[in-house]
Amino acid sequence: MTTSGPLTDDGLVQLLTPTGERVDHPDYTPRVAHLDDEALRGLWRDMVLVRRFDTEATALQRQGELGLWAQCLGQEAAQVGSGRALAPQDYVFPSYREHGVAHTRGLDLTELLRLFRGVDHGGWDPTDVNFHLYTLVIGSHTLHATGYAMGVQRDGAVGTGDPGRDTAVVTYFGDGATAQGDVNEALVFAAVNNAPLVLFCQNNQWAISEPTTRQARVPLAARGPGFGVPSVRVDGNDVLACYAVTAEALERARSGGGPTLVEAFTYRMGAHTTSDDPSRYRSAAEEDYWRQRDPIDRLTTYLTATGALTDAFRAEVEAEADALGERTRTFVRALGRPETSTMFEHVYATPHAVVDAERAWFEQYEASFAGGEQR
Amino acid sequence: MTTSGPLTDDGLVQLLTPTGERVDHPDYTPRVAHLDDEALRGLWRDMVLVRRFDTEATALQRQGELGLWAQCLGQEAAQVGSGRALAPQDYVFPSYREHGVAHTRGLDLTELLRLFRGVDHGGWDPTDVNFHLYTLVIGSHTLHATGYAMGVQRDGAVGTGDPGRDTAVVTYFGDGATAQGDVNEALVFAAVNNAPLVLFCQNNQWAISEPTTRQARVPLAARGPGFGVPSVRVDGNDVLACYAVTAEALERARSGGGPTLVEAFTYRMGAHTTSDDPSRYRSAAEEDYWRQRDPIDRLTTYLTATGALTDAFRAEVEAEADALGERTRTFVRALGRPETSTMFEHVYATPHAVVDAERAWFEQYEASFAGGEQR
Amino acid sequence: MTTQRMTFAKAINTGLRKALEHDPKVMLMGEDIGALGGVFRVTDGLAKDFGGDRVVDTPLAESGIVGTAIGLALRGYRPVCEIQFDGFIFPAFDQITTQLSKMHYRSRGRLNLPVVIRVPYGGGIGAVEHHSESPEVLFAHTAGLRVVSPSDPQDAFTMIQQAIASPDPVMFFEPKGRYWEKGDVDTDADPLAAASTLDGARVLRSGTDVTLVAHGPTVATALKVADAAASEGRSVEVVDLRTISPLDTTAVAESVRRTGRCVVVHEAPVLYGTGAEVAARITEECFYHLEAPVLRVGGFHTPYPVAKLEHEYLPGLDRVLDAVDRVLAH
Amino acid sequence: MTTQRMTFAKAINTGLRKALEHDPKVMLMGEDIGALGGVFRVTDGLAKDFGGDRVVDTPLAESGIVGTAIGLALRGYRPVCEIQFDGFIFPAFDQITTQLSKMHYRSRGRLNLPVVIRVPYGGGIGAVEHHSESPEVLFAHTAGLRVVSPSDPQDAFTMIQQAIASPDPVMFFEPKGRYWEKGDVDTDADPLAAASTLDGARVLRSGTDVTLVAHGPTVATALKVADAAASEGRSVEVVDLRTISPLDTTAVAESVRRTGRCVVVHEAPVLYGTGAEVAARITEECFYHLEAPVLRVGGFHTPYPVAKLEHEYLPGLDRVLDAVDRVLAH
Ligand SMILES: Cc1ncc(C[n+]2csc(CCOP(=O)(O)OP(=O)(O)O)c2C)c(N)n1
Ligand SMILES: Cc1ncc(C[n+]2csc(CCOP(=O)(O)OP(=O)(O)O)c2C)c(N)n1
Ligand SMILES: [Mg+2]
Ligand SMILES: [Mg+2]
Repeated sequence: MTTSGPLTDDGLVQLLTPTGERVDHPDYTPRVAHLDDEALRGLWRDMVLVRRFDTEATALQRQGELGLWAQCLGQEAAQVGSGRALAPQDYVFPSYREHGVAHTRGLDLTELLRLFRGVDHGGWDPTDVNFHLYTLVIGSHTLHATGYAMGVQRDGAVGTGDPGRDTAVVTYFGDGATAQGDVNEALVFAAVNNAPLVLFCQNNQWAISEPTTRQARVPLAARGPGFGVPSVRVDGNDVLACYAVTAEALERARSGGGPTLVEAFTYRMGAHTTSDDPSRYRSAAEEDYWRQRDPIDRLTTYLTATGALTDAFRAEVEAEADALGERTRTFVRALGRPETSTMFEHVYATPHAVVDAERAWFEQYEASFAGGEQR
Repeated sequence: MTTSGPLTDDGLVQLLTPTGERVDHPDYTPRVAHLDDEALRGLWRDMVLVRRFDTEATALQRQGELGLWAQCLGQEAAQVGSGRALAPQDYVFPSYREHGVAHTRGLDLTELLRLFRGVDHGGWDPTDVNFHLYTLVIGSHTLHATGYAMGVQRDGAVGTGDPGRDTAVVTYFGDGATAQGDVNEALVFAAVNNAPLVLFCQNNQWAISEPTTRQARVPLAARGPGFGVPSVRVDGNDVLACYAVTAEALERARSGGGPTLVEAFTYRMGAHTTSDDPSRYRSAAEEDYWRQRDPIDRLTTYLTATGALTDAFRAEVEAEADALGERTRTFVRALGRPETSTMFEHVYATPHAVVDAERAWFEQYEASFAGGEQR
Repeated sequence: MTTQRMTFAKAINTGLRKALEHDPKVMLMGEDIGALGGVFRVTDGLAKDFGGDRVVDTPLAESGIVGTAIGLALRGYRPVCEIQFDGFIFPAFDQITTQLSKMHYRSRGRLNLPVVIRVPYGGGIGAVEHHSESPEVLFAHTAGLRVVSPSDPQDAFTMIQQAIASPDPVMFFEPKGRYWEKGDVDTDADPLAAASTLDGARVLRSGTDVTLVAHGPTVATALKVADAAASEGRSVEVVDLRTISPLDTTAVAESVRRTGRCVVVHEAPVLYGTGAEVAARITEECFYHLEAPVLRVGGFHTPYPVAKLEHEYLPGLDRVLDAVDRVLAH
Repeated sequence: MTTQRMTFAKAINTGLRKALEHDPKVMLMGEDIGALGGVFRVTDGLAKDFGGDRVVDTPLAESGIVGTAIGLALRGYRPVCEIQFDGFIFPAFDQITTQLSKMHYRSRGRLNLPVVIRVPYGGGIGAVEHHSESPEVLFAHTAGLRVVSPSDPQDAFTMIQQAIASPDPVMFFEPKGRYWEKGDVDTDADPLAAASTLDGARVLRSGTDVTLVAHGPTVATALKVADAAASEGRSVEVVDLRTISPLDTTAVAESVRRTGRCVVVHEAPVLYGTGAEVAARITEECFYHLEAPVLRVGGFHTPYPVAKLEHEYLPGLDRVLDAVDRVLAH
């Protein structure tokens, strides 16, 4: 590890060490005090299911069933820890790798695959689970989150003290995204409006082939205070610490305390996407190093030591994961090609003469082949 | 004054108080130690000339001779102080209000007026005086400056120790500009490349009608460290302090120490431009307060007290200012309408079929009126 | 019906006021639109009457303005953004092109983004660079956006309210050179009950010899051309497109089938401008009726020139009349 | 002359290598273009051979890439920027439209910005959204930019080098769907001594019945159409525009005057696409020679659809042949 620059591990909030030992932190230990064995097992289960799903999706891509897949391998703790800190009314604006967060929102993970199979640009109703569509244009959605949070303020859903009403908004983005103008404008707008927003940056150390040192020269968490946004660095492979720092940031947001920047320092254990080949730009030694710090392993070790992780529970989750895998395969294979005419649907919410005319022409054109005219 | 937020005057480097007294600063006093009476008189003269020119241009706009004018009234110390710290080989990327800097680069101030008269989009050869054209799109030029500085690095003109060779680049922008994505991307690129750049922000407290509190909630200088760019806040109405902090930042840049963000805390004493009406959005009391802290007055008081500002010198500068005023009026009135066909010139550096055809058509069309055909 | 005589700017101001009164979810966002009332005073008095939460002075960042407006719309608001000048819309181009336009489609109709982006555009005001451009085609090419431009105070008043009421994102191009021209506006009529002004063209003046197609700032020019041509015994039909997207050529084609000739005029450069599409479509629809090719008059393929030359650059009375002559001489 | 058989991607790679060798001021900038060699491997091996100062992995910020390239060009460098995919060029739209395109004009010719912006564009690769778009017209409308698109390996090799040598900014659109198609490339010829490929069209196949105009990815389609049509006894002339700006219709008009019929094809949506300008211009230039209106075939006015539908969206063999039939039936 470097001790300076954006890849240092200095100043990370940690509650569970890589070897699975609990450590105390004066500010954050109280934030996880209420998590009993069942809750901890729940986090473990979440991570295991998400990883299984991720593995399954990767395999499906290899089999040609998906056009592309972006793994979240290695980032399960950051995603599940932060996601489980959310309240139902909170709203999430993800990037494209937040499968773990999606799961915590109650989105059936299989729904994520329509996009990657190429049958839908979205795939779910964001308002059902308060989890917005994936956004592929890096950083753009951080402004949407900020605006949404400004709307929450206008709705009077901040600082009322009513835990079922006060609402926070969370947006997820990567280390690479911090270089984009939009992400910095989001910090400006969030700060000036004191918006109830958590900017959750997963510094997984790589933006495709570029290490975080190509995007910044100091830790990304340093960015916040320069905009008047408090920030915290957390060990992103420690699900408890991620839960704790997010819970605190959410509470600040909901109570009217304004935005927080969270930098979760983690590692993209897989390729950027199934199209990528990390061997071109990073070492096996680095990958090994991080495999030793697998976010699931450390929780496994800890819960095994405390006796919370019984064989029965493991078997139960294993079965559940198998079922999810099976369900995922079936779901994907059943996702047929959409009707061609859907291409023309929902371009506008109200009629548009050009779309209507083109659609009419196209339908007539298609129909002309019905009689077998196609060359 | 507020004591927090972007309009606080906390932590400003100051060497000359508003009442014209010299104060010491451990880091910065040495930076001005070599400025003898003649040099100080030179700064005073610069500011007086720039102000006279600014007043003249405003009057010319009122008389209909200019389409628009953006006054630098009140910002003379920030501009002259920083500009006089530059070496000839340094390169400046201004915004549109840096008349004081233009003067220190040796640009004849009248050249600035072509743009505002509507006869040119630029008006001078930037490479003659290492002072780029004005840029009206807020923040865009900060990236140009960053790229230029990256070029300087590639030319090996940094850190050689040769004072005639080592080169810094300075870009000027306003408080409003700090909200733009581009300015933040400039910080990213400058930091990552350790570019020899000084980002000089004149916080004149207003972006047209919006106070700096609409753009930020902490002092703008705080922005730098979050990107790994050291920064300094300086009293922008103190020409000595502006000189000193800029000299230090330039030295860091030239020697390979990388970028610096300077926030010069000053005040736009005039309207945004001649099209603006500040009475709609700010109080006379505020304007009065700042008139008491006029950047020229404090140097006048100080130099008068030390005896450096003789009546003879004042008379000499007064005469010079009168001559500049006269020359400005004559210059502007003589600036005729460009030939219509110049509209088609320099769209491309090499021939372009469409431009050529349109130009040919237009010339024929114009010629058709020569016989008095025009309706 | 009470008609009031008012400037184009005031007509928009009045329309914005009605929209703010009518729907508590409507809000305005932009640079200097609050205390200052906007650099053109189009939002004059609105911050005072509706407060800083509904008439928001934003940070100086156009991408941020449009990006946060998208988020506000997702939360149920109807943001109306003001971009200070045409030339400053480009920092927001990504948010408009990849986000605003596509959200409805990407969500298969589950999400609407009722966002209006007001853009004072066009030249003729003696401004410095970046303050006189006509970038409408750069938005009209992108599906998912409606692109409209009113040409007189009455339409401005109606169209701004219909744009705000629309569930679709609307790029609302205001011909700033016409801001101070006056017209009668029926301020009592309920624009939401009136016929849609966001779907198609209107014939402003009928004629038999040539069809002159314009939008926004060039509509007034076209009407003057029709007057001038009339005095030379030529009958010019003037069609105001009103909407660039959708482009509804029905009214134009109907006209061209009668006149056999067509001239399109806009301030934007001709090359790849909106007139190209009008010409291509009209030629396709009216091929056997055309006595001459559709001619186009507009800006040249140069950056918008210096103020002192803008009247030569802009398609004024003379250049349009010349095109009318040429199309008739064919 | 030594010709080598290579892919389109390799032809550009080879051209970039030659340019880097030829002129020490040439440098490449972009996301992932270094160790990775770009997501399409177009810059494969170049960082290794020319170093990280000349083949620069930039921060993830397109405005920053183009903005700093402008600064580098002002300092005397010749930056070649890679934008990773078409749909990600929009954050740089402002720098391109208001800065890159206008600097030469604003400075009255005192400053040149020899910047090339490489954009892999177009569809057909089964990608997710924002990875298959054809935004070329959004740049061609702006004066000051050259907008070009090679259609085969030889042209790619020549054009990239001529673009880099040009004192003007060049938007260089690479049909990514053709990256893996092979062709013969004469790698010995000095492209700077060769005739300019940045100024106009070329006739790829001569014919007598109809003129088919294409550029970039649709040129190969057009050639296939010509083959298919030939088998039905129809003679199709194929013109590759090569450059969108300048748009040089001389070759097209010359052809249309012979064939009397014209079809324009591109992947971008038809509405306000480049085909509109070609149609409008050709109609103006060849009015009395046209037996039928110029027809256009392209994308529809929808966002680029999901991968599973892209082949219906794209102008493929069938749709172009249908247009050829229709134009001939007129
Ligand atoms: C505006 C934009 N530019 C480029 C891309 C191509 N791209 C997709 S992901 C990616 C890297 C993102 O890195 P990071 O923000 O760290 O997120 P991660 O993938 O590591 O989760 C790039 C360059 C894009 N999607 N959007
Ligand atoms: C991108 C862009 N948006 C809007 C404008 C219009 N505008 C011109 S100056 C200005 C305010 C600038 O404020 P600041 O950066 O503080 O500089 P100052 O004028 O105070 O020197 C605005 C909004 C512009 N020129 N460019
Ligand atoms: Mg990353
Ligand atoms: Mg200011």
